[in-house]
Amino acid sequence: MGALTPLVLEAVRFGYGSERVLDGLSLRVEAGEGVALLGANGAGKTTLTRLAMALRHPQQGRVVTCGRLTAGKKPEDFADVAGYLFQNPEAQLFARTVRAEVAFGPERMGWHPPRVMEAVDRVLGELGLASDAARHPYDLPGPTRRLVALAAALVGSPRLLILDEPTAGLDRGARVRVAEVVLALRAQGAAVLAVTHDLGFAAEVLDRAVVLEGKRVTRDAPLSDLLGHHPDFPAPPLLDLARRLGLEGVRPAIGTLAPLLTSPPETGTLQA
Amino acid sequence: MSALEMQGVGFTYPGESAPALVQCTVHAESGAVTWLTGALGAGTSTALLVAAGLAPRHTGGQRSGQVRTLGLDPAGHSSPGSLGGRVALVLSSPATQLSGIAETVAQEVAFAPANLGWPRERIHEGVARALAILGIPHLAGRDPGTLSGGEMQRTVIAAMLVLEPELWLLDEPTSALDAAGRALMHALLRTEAARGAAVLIASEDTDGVAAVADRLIVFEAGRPVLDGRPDDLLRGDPVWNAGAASTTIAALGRAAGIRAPRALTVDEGVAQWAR
Amino acid sequence: MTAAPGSFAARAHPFTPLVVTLCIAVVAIALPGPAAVLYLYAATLILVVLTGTGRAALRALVPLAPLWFFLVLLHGVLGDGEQTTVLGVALSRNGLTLAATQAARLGAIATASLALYTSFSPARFVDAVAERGWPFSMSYLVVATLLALPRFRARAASILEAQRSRGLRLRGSPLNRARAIGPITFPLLLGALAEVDERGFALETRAASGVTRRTALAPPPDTRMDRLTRWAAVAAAGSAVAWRVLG
Amino acid sequence: MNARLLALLPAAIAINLVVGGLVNALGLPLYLDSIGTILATVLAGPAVGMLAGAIGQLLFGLINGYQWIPFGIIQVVIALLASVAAAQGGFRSMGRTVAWGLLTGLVAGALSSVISYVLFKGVTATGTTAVVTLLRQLGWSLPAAVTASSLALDLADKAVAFAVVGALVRSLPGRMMGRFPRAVRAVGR
Repeated sequence: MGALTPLVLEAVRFGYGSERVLDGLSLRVEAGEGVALLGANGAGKTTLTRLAMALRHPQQGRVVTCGRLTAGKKPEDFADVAGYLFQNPEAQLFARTVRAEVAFGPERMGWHPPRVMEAVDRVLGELGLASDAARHPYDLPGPTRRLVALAAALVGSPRLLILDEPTAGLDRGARVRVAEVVLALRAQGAAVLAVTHDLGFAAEVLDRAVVLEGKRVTRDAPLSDLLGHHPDFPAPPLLDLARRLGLEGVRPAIGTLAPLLTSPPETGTLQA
Repeated sequence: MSALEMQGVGFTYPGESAPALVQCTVHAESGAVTWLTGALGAGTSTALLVAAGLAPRHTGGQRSGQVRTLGLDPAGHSSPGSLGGRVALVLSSPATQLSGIAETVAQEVAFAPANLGWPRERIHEGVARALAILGIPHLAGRDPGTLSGGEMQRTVIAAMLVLEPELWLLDEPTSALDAAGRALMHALLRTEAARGAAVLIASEDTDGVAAVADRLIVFEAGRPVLDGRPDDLLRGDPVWNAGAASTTIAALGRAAGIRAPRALTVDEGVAQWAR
Repeated sequence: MTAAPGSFAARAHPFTPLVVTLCIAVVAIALPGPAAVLYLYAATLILVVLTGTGRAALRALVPLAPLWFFLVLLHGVLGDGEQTTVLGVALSRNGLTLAATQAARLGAIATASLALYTSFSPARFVDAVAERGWPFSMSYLVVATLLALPRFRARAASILEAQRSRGLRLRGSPLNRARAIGPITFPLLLGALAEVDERGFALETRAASGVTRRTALAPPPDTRMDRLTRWAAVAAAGSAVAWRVLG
Repeated sequence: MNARLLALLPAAIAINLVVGGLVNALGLPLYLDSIGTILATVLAGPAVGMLAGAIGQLLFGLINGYQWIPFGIIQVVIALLASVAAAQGGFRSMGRTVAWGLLTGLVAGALSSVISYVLFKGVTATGTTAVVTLLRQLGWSLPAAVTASSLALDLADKAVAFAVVGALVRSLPGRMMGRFPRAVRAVGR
């Protein structure tokens, strides 16, 4: 399974009613890739992610998620290989505790209780939620609640992680944790497909930009080629700074830039 | 007289043991933009609700201390009373702030003035003006429920602007806005202050503070611990020690071991490191 | 909620279709016998077509079809008394009469109410109530709920999607399905309750509570034709009831 | 009417009208069209619950035909019974909750059979009618068949509706519970 391409869309056509949203769209996402799905409102970004999760099925063409053709299959048939963070995480929270909420998915997949426990504890630890494990999700502040939903998408160690606006409404601390977790998942070979307006987050954790326009992919390029070189996609502050300091190619995150910029301003030398 | 005077205010939500505000003293002046920031749960949101009188009138719970909003105790005045239409409140999730009965953006913006019984002509003029200021006259006929997050946020702000409030209370009002929307919002806050309104904004996104706010108040554990010019506070260490955050570039500087005062913007950052 | 543009239903004062459809329901229940009720159903069909809400007559067939089917089955096929043969099936004569009366009665009521729904304009209704100086909370609750329904339906759909994406199976033994009730209903209920605070804050800040006199933004004109229509409908309903009670 | 109720009521009513469709996805023969009424009653008292139930039925009638409006009486009765249940601590445990649900189902079923017999000659929602038809074929009299089938379905439906609300309210987070003092009494916390 590890060798399978996480996501392949071939000549996909899809519409709601008479309104066509995607037409002749092809896209391939390889293991370990981080793809930012960009484009105007209504360009079909969320629709594309739904096709990947078998929440919708193409009217023409085919979608293969982690080696499985989605045609004739349901989203629950992909729960073991793909994780999906919905734009509105409140749409799924129901359990009495954070732990039970996150354990719901693995339990549905029939994992043995010790394995469930271990996976839940691991992901809660990674997201800094360990101390909230016994609390009710709705007793947590909104941003933390969104992290619970993310934990639920991550707990099954998906080969394909789909994120719809993962940082909307998050505070800075939570954002840093999400970035770290997503990068770690990619390092293990999982592909990440994110719809996001947060270009700073995208620049930190993703490296490929796919722009949707007029029902298909109009641009597919390294993210850094797009940011700051297109009026719709200005360079976020850290990327802007890194470029102007000649640190082209360094991941524009505080964690990676800071060690390169440790010299005190008095000395004026750059230990790059 | 200040537009808002909170003196030694304590507040505890019902069903919670820990207080959300403790001995909280805040004064906000008309004609100025006052920015509140702090870690998650530091009390800035609660302070705004107390200022609006919604806590405890709406939330229940226990309040202590003195609060004067536009000279009145807000807990004693329901909205159609003397504070109705004089105080604007904008929260972070625009979808929950729609009236629920408007089929168009124009109706949405007209909701509050109509409730207050304004004459029709004044409502129509006010709506047109508010939509123009927020840059959304083209949305006037759209169904508010189908707007994007950013468009909805602008609509919600227009729906408050139409009242020409004397006091603005904004809690993370730019969460769904892109860079352009944020810039427009910041300019609007300055205009409102220039008109003579008192503007209080609570946000942990401090990247835009220095350009917008006259004053920065940093909350920690339910009370203000720092109060000063944003430019001074954000460059130093105390803001971090209070659990709050400065700008992204200042955060990078701090992580890189740069000593205060630190650069706040990209331009300053380039100067700081490229010297 | 859209009547044909320019039609009577689109122009009429919001209270006119409301009164007329209520009166049709009263007449339908009051009228005895199959003939009178069938005439009423026919008249209702003509009325909705003439007023520009003809679609309602067709849409009403969706809830009506199963009702009609079971009426014929229950009273015609399974009814007691004298039998008659229609298309080779033995049917109860009394039962058929009963079924036809009831079918036409339901037909008139369903068609009239769906016509009202078709012509219902939330904004005009709010304005009409505001102009009369009636309580704003009344029109608010009706309209806010109607407009909230699509939002809640969309949310219900996304709850199913989210839980299925986590591996929830909707099929299986009845026990398994019963266990899934919590995971699919709780998110809707919790989400709704979690919003109550913020919605309340916004409504109060926007002066929606204790409205004393709301301004009608575009008050719908109440014409002589509207008033005549309403009085005629009330008179018809009164006569039908009188006929039933006295006759 | 205060702003909190203006915010709560449309949600409760919409829940009445939408949850049934959601549970339909499971293919269970339940309407669950009273969850919003019961929830509003437990959280905010019988008056609010009755208002939610009554307005909900009016709107259901507007959308699906006025013939359903008379069943609104049942919604009002459900709100009353739910408020008695709440006052008696009837939501304290799953067992008690289901018992109150069954009692409510008994009353609701009886009422609904009377209404459907008088107004609709035994024909109502399709689920019930199918059972009525079956019982008639087995030789039951029409009133008996209508009553029995209404009861059976209503017992199950109200028991589940009460169980859902009870389980929800018992598990409500402290922060939300604090906003609804009545709910605290209902579950005896």
